[in-house]
Amino acid sequence: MADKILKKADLGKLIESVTGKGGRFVAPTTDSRQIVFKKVKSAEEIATDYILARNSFKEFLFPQTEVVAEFTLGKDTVDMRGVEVHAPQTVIFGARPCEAASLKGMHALFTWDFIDEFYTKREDNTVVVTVGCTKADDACFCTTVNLSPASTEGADVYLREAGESYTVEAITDKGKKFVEAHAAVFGSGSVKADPLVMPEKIANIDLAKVSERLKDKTHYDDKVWPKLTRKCIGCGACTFVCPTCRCFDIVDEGTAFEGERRKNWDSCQYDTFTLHASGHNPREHQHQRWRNRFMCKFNFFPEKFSGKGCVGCGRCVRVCPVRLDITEVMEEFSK
Amino acid sequence: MNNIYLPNLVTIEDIYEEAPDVRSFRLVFKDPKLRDTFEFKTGQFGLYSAFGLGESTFCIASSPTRKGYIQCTFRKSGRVTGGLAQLSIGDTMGFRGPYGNHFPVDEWKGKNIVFVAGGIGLPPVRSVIWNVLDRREDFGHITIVYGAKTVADLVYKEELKHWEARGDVTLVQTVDPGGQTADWKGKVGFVPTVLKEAAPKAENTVAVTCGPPIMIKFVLNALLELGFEEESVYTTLENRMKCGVGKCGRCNVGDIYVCKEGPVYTAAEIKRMYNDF
Amino acid sequence: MSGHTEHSAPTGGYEPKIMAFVCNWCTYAGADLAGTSRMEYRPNVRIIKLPCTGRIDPLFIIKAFENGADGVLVSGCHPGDCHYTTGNYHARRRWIGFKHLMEFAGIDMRRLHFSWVSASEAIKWVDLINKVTDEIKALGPFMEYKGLKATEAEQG
Amino acid sequence: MEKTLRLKAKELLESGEVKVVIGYGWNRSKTRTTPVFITDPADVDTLVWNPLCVNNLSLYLTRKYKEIKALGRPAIVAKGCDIRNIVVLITEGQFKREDVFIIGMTCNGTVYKQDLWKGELTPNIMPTKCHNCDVRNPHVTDFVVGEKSTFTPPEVPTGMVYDKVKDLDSKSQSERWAFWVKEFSRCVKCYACRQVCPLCYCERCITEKNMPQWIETSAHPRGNLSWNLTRAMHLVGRCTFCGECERSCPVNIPLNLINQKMIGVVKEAFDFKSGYDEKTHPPMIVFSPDDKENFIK
Repeated sequence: MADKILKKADLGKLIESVTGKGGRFVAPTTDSRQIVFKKVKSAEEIATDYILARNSFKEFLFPQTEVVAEFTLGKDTVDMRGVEVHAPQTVIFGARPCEAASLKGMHALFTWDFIDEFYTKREDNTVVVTVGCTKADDACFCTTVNLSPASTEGADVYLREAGESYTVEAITDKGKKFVEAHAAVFGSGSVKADPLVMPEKIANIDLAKVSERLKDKTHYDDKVWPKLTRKCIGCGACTFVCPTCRCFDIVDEGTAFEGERRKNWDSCQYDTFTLHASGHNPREHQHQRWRNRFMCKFNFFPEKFSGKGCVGCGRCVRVCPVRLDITEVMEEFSK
Repeated sequence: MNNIYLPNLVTIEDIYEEAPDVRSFRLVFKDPKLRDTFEFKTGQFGLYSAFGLGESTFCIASSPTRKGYIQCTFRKSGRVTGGLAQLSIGDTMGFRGPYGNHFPVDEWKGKNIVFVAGGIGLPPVRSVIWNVLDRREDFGHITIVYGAKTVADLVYKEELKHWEARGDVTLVQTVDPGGQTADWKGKVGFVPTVLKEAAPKAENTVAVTCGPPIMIKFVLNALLELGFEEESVYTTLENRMKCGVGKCGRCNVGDIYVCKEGPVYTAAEIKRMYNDF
Repeated sequence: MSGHTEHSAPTGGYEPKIMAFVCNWCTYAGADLAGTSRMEYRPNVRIIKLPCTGRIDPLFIIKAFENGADGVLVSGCHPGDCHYTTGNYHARRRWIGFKHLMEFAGIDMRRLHFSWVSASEAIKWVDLINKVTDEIKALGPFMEYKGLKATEAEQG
Repeated sequence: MEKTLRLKAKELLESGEVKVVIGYGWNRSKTRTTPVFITDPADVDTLVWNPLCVNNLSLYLTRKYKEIKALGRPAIVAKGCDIRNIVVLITEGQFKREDVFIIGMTCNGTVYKQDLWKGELTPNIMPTKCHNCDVRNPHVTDFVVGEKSTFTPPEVPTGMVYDKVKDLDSKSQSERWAFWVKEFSRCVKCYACRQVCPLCYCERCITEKNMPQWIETSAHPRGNLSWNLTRAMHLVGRCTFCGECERSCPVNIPLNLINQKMIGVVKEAFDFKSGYDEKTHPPMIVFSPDDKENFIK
């Protein structure tokens, strides 16, 4: 049976087909010695030999900084205007199956009762095309959190490398429509997909047990927290590269006469994150902040939003200046 | 587009100086339709904007029984509250809300109520007090225990006088040792101690408390000692918030998002939470 | 002052906005003398008076550019004349560092001026302001800094 | 060397002379080193020493780390370059020389980033600082581990960072501007550069002060420029070129260039190199009436 395929040589045509309709084509590309998700205009820009991009593609759904309202202040007047969300049709190409799995939880959070249209409108206009991994490194741990390079959760279209082509599998309706809309670019043929590379499951980690242990509230004041996370320096690097971290700040910027209100990424690792005006800080010590992040990943985020709190992409492990490895903490909590 | 971060414009109709650096605003919506239709429940909070400086979270200190306006009380302590403190009558600010859950006042029909507040913790309680006083006949005995660091720091001084004079409310006022003035007629001592001395009956009574975290902790203990049941002691958590709508991720106490599942909790619920205050 | 809206190049009668951070005891007094002596000079300069040049944090200068200044002037007592004895010596060290940093970052140094003006040097002050204003006027608005906002829009 | 190190650590902990040894240990897969805090003499075998020991552990001696301070007097495993930071911290009154036991490690260089390690230390994976290192034999110590290094740094410092600084200096002002705006525009404001810097020990950073908001917190080009310039300015005359900020930057901003440039400026203007002598004041808190400049009119 002939399968739907995409020839690698036709990537340029796909980009043209998307951008020709006014869309935005986002793909991993090389920038300052790193692989980064960026808007691309031609196939030459796209990196093919990579494990993961440095950034998660979340920034195309939930930008690092965005204006939500603008205001002009007169002597006795205030003119306040909401801002329309900038949500162009977007194709995220070359995402990895792990990071795509973050979308379910993100959607649940941003639509929990109040609907954040800055997120949902972008989400509606975004097609996520994942490519199964043929490479992994020692920081990858998707298999440990019950995902794998073969998982299609969150993806609209799932591709696999097959020599000079990709095999194409439309997962969602949105994905099917996307393939149809650009039918001229996709071909059919019978190709054999390259083998996927499965990161080895970390033997001592039992995800169910981690979540069970976290539910038992007595762990909260356990000495194990300061001991495990003593080296944490409290930068926010892990949270900023994490595909499921989505905490933000709302700030006003401008002059005495005009300005804008912005929604900016923030990090639970900063001590000012929860600092009260009175000076009281519910999470005063770094280990408490770290504990919160861990709890968020493996306890309350999955429970509340039935999404994945951690997708095992390993970005936080790679980026950590002191190599504080989340899997080592998971190991401790699997005991 | 429905923008959940866009505040409504409100006009400052009146300003009351409550205590050093503490001020109340009486606010009315600029939009006349919203002015007529706006509803909230006692215990809910809002986000108040000083444009160019940001948003700050405080409770709505007025009672939902008083229509047409809302009142907020804040202490000047940071960037936003500092900016708000510079506004004068007639100025415009922003308001988003109401958010969060509320005190189940309707469930308290026929019960006695004890209010325990410390310092700037009175405003959230005030909303309940007026709500209850406006339907006085629905409730039994009402006791208010209120304390502050010094006499000057007591907020709502006029209303305290009014409550004292009403006759259908037992008001116990106290200031911390050293905070009294020569003509101070109230008690001297910390709120939890004074509460224990006042010893309101626990039977068929609910308690509502708010104040600094450390005071709440001791007040809860004192109430339990007096025989109150954990289910009938209520408090409101005032965690730092930015969005107010369960997105920004900073108000959580373990798995509980205070802005959406709170800010009002019973002592029993608090006891079940992670120790993350 | 509005750094947030002026993106377009000006036409015709462009007048630059210049911030001057000056010390209370020398330069401000010098500027005051110029005023009381009814000397005329370009009106483009907005003076911010500080107790001493030692109080001038480099952040003030960055903030001035951020908020739309086309040029910045920093001025205080001549070395040796500081009202607080040593404030301007400290300031001088800081400026040496800051000047090189700004240069390395690619700030056009024709927009950032440092000067010593004493309380009696009203004429020097007038000449300085006229010279700085004319130079910055010829350069036009500080589009590089103002353009940073447009850079953001491009990325989206 | 590891053996001597472990023995010394054991001795220090057992005698009670120190309560904690701050050093390097392996991660689980033994591919990277990571900071470890040894409080029990039985755990000293966790300590390792190899070219992957890149972290500047003097960071943990600063006042931000109250929980580590609470453990008691520390001993620290430090390379010469890390000791330079300890010296600056002492000069700036953060603690006294006797408050810390310095185990100086004789060093033949480290890798620039741990990812580059392929099992052998070759010059091309070493950072510029190692090629020009004059403290391979640690200069302020209580105990030295390792045989004396005979390495002498080149007379004129060489390496990628110096070349790039020179290259940027030779460019036009607008080219430099374009370069930095592009580099800084990637900044995500994670503040890893600040958090990892042993000299950024303020408990409340200027970016977190919001009355007024001196540095815009948004990660837009304007806010990023302001943050990065301020960070560099606050390190003038103090930075020891340990390179931790650039190593930690998740978006590869070449912070070493700006730091090295300022080190050059300080050397030229005040003939000062930070981190060698704990008795000399850093140049930005003192002055000389004879300071020379040519730009103040």
